[in-house]
Amino acid sequence: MHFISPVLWQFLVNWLTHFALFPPEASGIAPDTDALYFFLVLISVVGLGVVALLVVLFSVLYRQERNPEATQIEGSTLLEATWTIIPLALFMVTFVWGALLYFRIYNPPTNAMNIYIVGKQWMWKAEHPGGQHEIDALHVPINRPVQLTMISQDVFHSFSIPAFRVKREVIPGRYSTVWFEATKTGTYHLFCTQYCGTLHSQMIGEVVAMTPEDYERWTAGSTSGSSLAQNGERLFASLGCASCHSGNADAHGPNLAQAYGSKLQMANGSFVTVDDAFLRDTILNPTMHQVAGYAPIMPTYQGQISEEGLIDIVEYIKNLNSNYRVQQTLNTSQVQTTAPAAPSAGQGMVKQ
Amino acid sequence: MSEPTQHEVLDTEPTHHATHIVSPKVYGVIFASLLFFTGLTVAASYLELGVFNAIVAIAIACIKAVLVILFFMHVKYSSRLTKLTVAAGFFTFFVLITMSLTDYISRAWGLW
Amino acid sequence: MDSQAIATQPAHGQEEHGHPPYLRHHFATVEQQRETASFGMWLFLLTEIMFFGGMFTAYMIYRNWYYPAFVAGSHQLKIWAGTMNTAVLICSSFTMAMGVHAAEIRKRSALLRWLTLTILLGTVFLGIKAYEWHDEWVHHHVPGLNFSISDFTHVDPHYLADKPLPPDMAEKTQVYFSLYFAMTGMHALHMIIGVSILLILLVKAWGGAYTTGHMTTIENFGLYWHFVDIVWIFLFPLLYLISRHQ
Amino acid sequence: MSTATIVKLPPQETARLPKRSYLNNEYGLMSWLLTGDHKRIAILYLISITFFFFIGGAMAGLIRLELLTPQSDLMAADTYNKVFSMHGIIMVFLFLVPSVPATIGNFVLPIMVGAKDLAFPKINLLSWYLYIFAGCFTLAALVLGGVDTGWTFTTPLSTHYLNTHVITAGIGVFIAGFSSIFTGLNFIVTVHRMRAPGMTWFRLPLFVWSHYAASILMVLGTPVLAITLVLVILERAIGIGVFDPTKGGDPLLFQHLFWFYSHPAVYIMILPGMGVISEVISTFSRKRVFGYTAVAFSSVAIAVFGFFVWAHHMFIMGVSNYSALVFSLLTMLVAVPSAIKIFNWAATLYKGSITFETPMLYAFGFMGLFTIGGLTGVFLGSLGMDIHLTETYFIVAHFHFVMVGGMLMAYLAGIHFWWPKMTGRMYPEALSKLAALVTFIGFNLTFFPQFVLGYLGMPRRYAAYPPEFQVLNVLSTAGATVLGIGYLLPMLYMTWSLKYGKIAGSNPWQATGLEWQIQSPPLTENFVETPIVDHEAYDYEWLAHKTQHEVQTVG
Repeated sequence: MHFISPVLWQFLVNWLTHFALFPPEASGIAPDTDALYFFLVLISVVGLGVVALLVVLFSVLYRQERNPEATQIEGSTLLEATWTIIPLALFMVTFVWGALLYFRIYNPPTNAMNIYIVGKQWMWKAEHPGGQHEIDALHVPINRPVQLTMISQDVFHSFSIPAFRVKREVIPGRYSTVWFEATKTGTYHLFCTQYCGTLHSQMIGEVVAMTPEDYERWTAGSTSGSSLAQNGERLFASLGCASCHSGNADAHGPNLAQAYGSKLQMANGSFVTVDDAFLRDTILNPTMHQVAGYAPIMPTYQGQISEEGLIDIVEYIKNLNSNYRVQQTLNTSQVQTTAPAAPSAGQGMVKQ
Repeated sequence: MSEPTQHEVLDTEPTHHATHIVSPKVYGVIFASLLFFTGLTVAASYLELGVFNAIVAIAIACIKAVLVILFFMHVKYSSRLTKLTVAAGFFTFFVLITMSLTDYISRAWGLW
Repeated sequence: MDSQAIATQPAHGQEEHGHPPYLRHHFATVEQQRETASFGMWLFLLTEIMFFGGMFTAYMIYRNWYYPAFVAGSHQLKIWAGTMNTAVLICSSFTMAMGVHAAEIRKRSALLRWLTLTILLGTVFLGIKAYEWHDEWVHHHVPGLNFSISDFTHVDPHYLADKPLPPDMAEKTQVYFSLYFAMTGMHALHMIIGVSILLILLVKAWGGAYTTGHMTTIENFGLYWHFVDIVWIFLFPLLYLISRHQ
Repeated sequence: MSTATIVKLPPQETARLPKRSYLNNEYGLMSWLLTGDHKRIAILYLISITFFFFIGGAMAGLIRLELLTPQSDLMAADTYNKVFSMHGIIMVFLFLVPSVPATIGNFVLPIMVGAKDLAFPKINLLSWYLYIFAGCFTLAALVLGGVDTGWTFTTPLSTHYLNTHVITAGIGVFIAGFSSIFTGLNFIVTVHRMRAPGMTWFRLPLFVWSHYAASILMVLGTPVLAITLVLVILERAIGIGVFDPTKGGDPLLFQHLFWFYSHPAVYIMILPGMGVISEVISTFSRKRVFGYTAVAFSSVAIAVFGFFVWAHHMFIMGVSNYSALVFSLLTMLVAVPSAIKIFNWAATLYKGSITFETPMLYAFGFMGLFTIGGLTGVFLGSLGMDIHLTETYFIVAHFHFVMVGGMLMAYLAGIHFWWPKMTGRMYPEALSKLAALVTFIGFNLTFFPQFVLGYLGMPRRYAAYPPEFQVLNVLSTAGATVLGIGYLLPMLYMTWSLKYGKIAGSNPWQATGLEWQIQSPPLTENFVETPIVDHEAYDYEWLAHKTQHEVQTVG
């Protein structure tokens, strides 16, 4: 084959080895997305086929040599109705199908494990609940729903894993979430797909889907010593949050233990489900989220806590089962500057 | 296809009557009521009306705007085309607001 | 916009008349030319509605989000200045309408008088607005350039019932003032353009341009001027009159 | 391919261009720069738009060259970002939006309705000057060092995180917006007020209907873009906080306002093209457009629905799920009128007497490519599918199928179709057919692989990409080369034809529109006497009678 130029040869080899029409199907949602895709491709091929057939057929049948005199036709209401209703019906099917899929992708199951993602120009940081940090990489176990709670420090980014068929904008100032369940082990692309400035094309990374055992091993191997919740507890104490959120009956602030997931009544009468995004925003904009029955005295922590710190505190509050340790800090009025002494004690209050 | 008669072709239906001159008296009355409504809206804002404060303010502003449009801007005496044009403008503005609101009122917890 | 407009619009007239000098070559009749110009002006005002509409949409959303900040911001504005400006602008709308009337009945001196009055009132409006802006600059209420939340974290002596805003909400007054400056700024820009055109019209009217039966320009400018007035009619309660009772 | 033709040219030995026409009515540069004649303004637009098209095209060429290899080796990521931003800004605001309306529309719309000129000739000229100013600002941004926001000016990136010439480019786009508003305003008023006696709404050519619909969008949508850009510029220049999340603003609000214009903008771009296709298909099948009213109203329906669907650009951006649902549903509805148009055009061919001149070939290209573009739009309007496809090359391919495959094909069809009317001379037929073919092949080769790339997940706006995407990118770049030739060819032979083309005569295509009943190139005042219209659009029997009558009276 040496008569082919090396460049062209390389190109052909490249073609044959890399040619693919679909990215790998590596998540639970991927086959469903592909099914909808096939349906849409089918509609398109049929639609295009019909148009092309009509055009070619008429061009042949009614070209001037064969049909020198055109027959003038006004139109046909019946036909108009036909090609209004049939496409409309197909589009409606597409709409319903697409909507079902959308709600599946954007509504995580309750048992999903949560990983935090912070996007910034131009890198991805992943924070696992156990305190493992990763840059431009994400390790996940397979066969387990994983929810990503994501936020951007600066501009819009977009977190995209084509092999999992999921993507979601990562927004400054608000958590957005997406979830997936990896089904095949392997290493997949992770892209930022929202244009975010100069090195947009280098805001990429890899997602490593591992067997649960491997994942266990990985988490054990790359822990940074303290979990997010433990970091959060430290921050919680050092910022003096405990003085108001002690859980005592006469406390100035609402009880935080087991607040996560509950419905809170706000001062304006509305009800709000406490989720990550809500927790984050109450720390930054407390005045806008007055819980009924409490005075608006909480100061804002805007500009005082980094996004990572907020994640720690949110994770801490999320897992706060009881106020035992909160009150202990209060009683001893000891601001925790050292790491919580016994990890076992720490685990007593942190779920799982 | 029906062949239109010459009469139909040249049928000119004026869309706008010859200039309708509004008398200064009308202007005067409108002017006075605009000033009156200005006073009213300021006064109303000092009353505790709860959610109706905003509604009253907007309603008075709308009345004033309608007065200006109808009389100062002569829309009352104008062709249907002009009326439709004005309506189209406010309709599109309405679309902008309502369709944006579909997002803002249904966000997970009010804000973002 | 809608199909009705299309279906109901009959063909326009093409009757032959004598050709006055101001009839452009591509129009058949004066009436057609006048109608055309007026319709064009209305379409332009349509774009203006949408131009301000974008800001009104933003205003509505943020007002719902940050209501206390909007109240506090609004209380910092001088209500007498706003009310006076509203009155001034309504007067100028009246004088403009009278100016158009003067052109209609072909009275040159009356037209000149009304136009001069309109210019004066427009300038007074801009003067008061400039005074207000200066005042806001002095009080550090200009987001981005000169802003401080200190006015909002203390009780305003005029509104003793107001509670001082917590810092996080006080920060949000920036949104209020951003919109305030964007909206009044755009409005004032329209006023400045309006006054400039009025000056040109005045000069032309001096030469007797609009009192010979051809007053399309004056009429259309009147539409513009009234539109700017309408924008202010909405801006005034939305910006100045938020919960003055507190 | 058929060799039959409907082209009837006057005998070339004796034919001369008319003594007086809009082209030689006056001489000198000032007679052009200060003209109020819609035809001359159309020519001014044609020249300036072609200029910007080739600048934007050069940018596209650079993009494709850079993407030949996976690394960002031809240019740094920074440069690449500036190049694709400039490509987007120029192509969208300085080419696609004004392309058909400001050139072809400007030229033929007044004639089609039987008017001597647009309603406001001076505003028409102003519109061109604004366009030139807009172009100057955009070029200034380019020359001063570029702008790298992308054409979407996404906040907070554009307001706080870039140090390029965002304000300059923003002002350029702002001014271009007003240029487009004035064109649209002029068209609406003209259609309402300047129709010749007897030219009722339902006798208007479909070209006029589609321009009317597009003009509504221009007039109502563009101001929202203008104010949004003003706010972005203020935010960047002095730091007000309407869209800034750190000050309490909502960057998604920017998206709402931006797409409120920019989604209707794609209909501003495509609707006039659809008008061209209606004219061309009717003319070359010698048949009334099938379902005239359906096609006419589908244009209006697209214009109206066009305002209700903008948030489908934001499905993954954090709009509420319920809002996404509403917008997705409405998006499905807006797809229907386009389908109606396509089928009506196909049905127009039925029992026609079809010939295959160049405009018709482009029109066929349009139908195929626009169908693909439209149907892939349904992919993106479908919520679940959109998640995977948006922000990838799939979306790039989709809108290039609509904009380049659809709009540009229609533009070229229109330019070829009305070239004899504009210049009085024919373009070379064989060469132009070749160009149409080259364009079609080049286009498909360029953009079809991008659908696959998109589904594979390659993100858009990437200067560098994983090596496994290279094969398809090489194909695409190869196609772009072919496409480039396809666009250069018309430019060359059109220029050639200005001097050497055959004399066209007043109605080479035997078409029915009013513009074909007057001399080519037309007189400055278009009509010697105001026409009185007593037939519907596309009435070929009327044309046959008229021709017969003329032959009798002359001969």
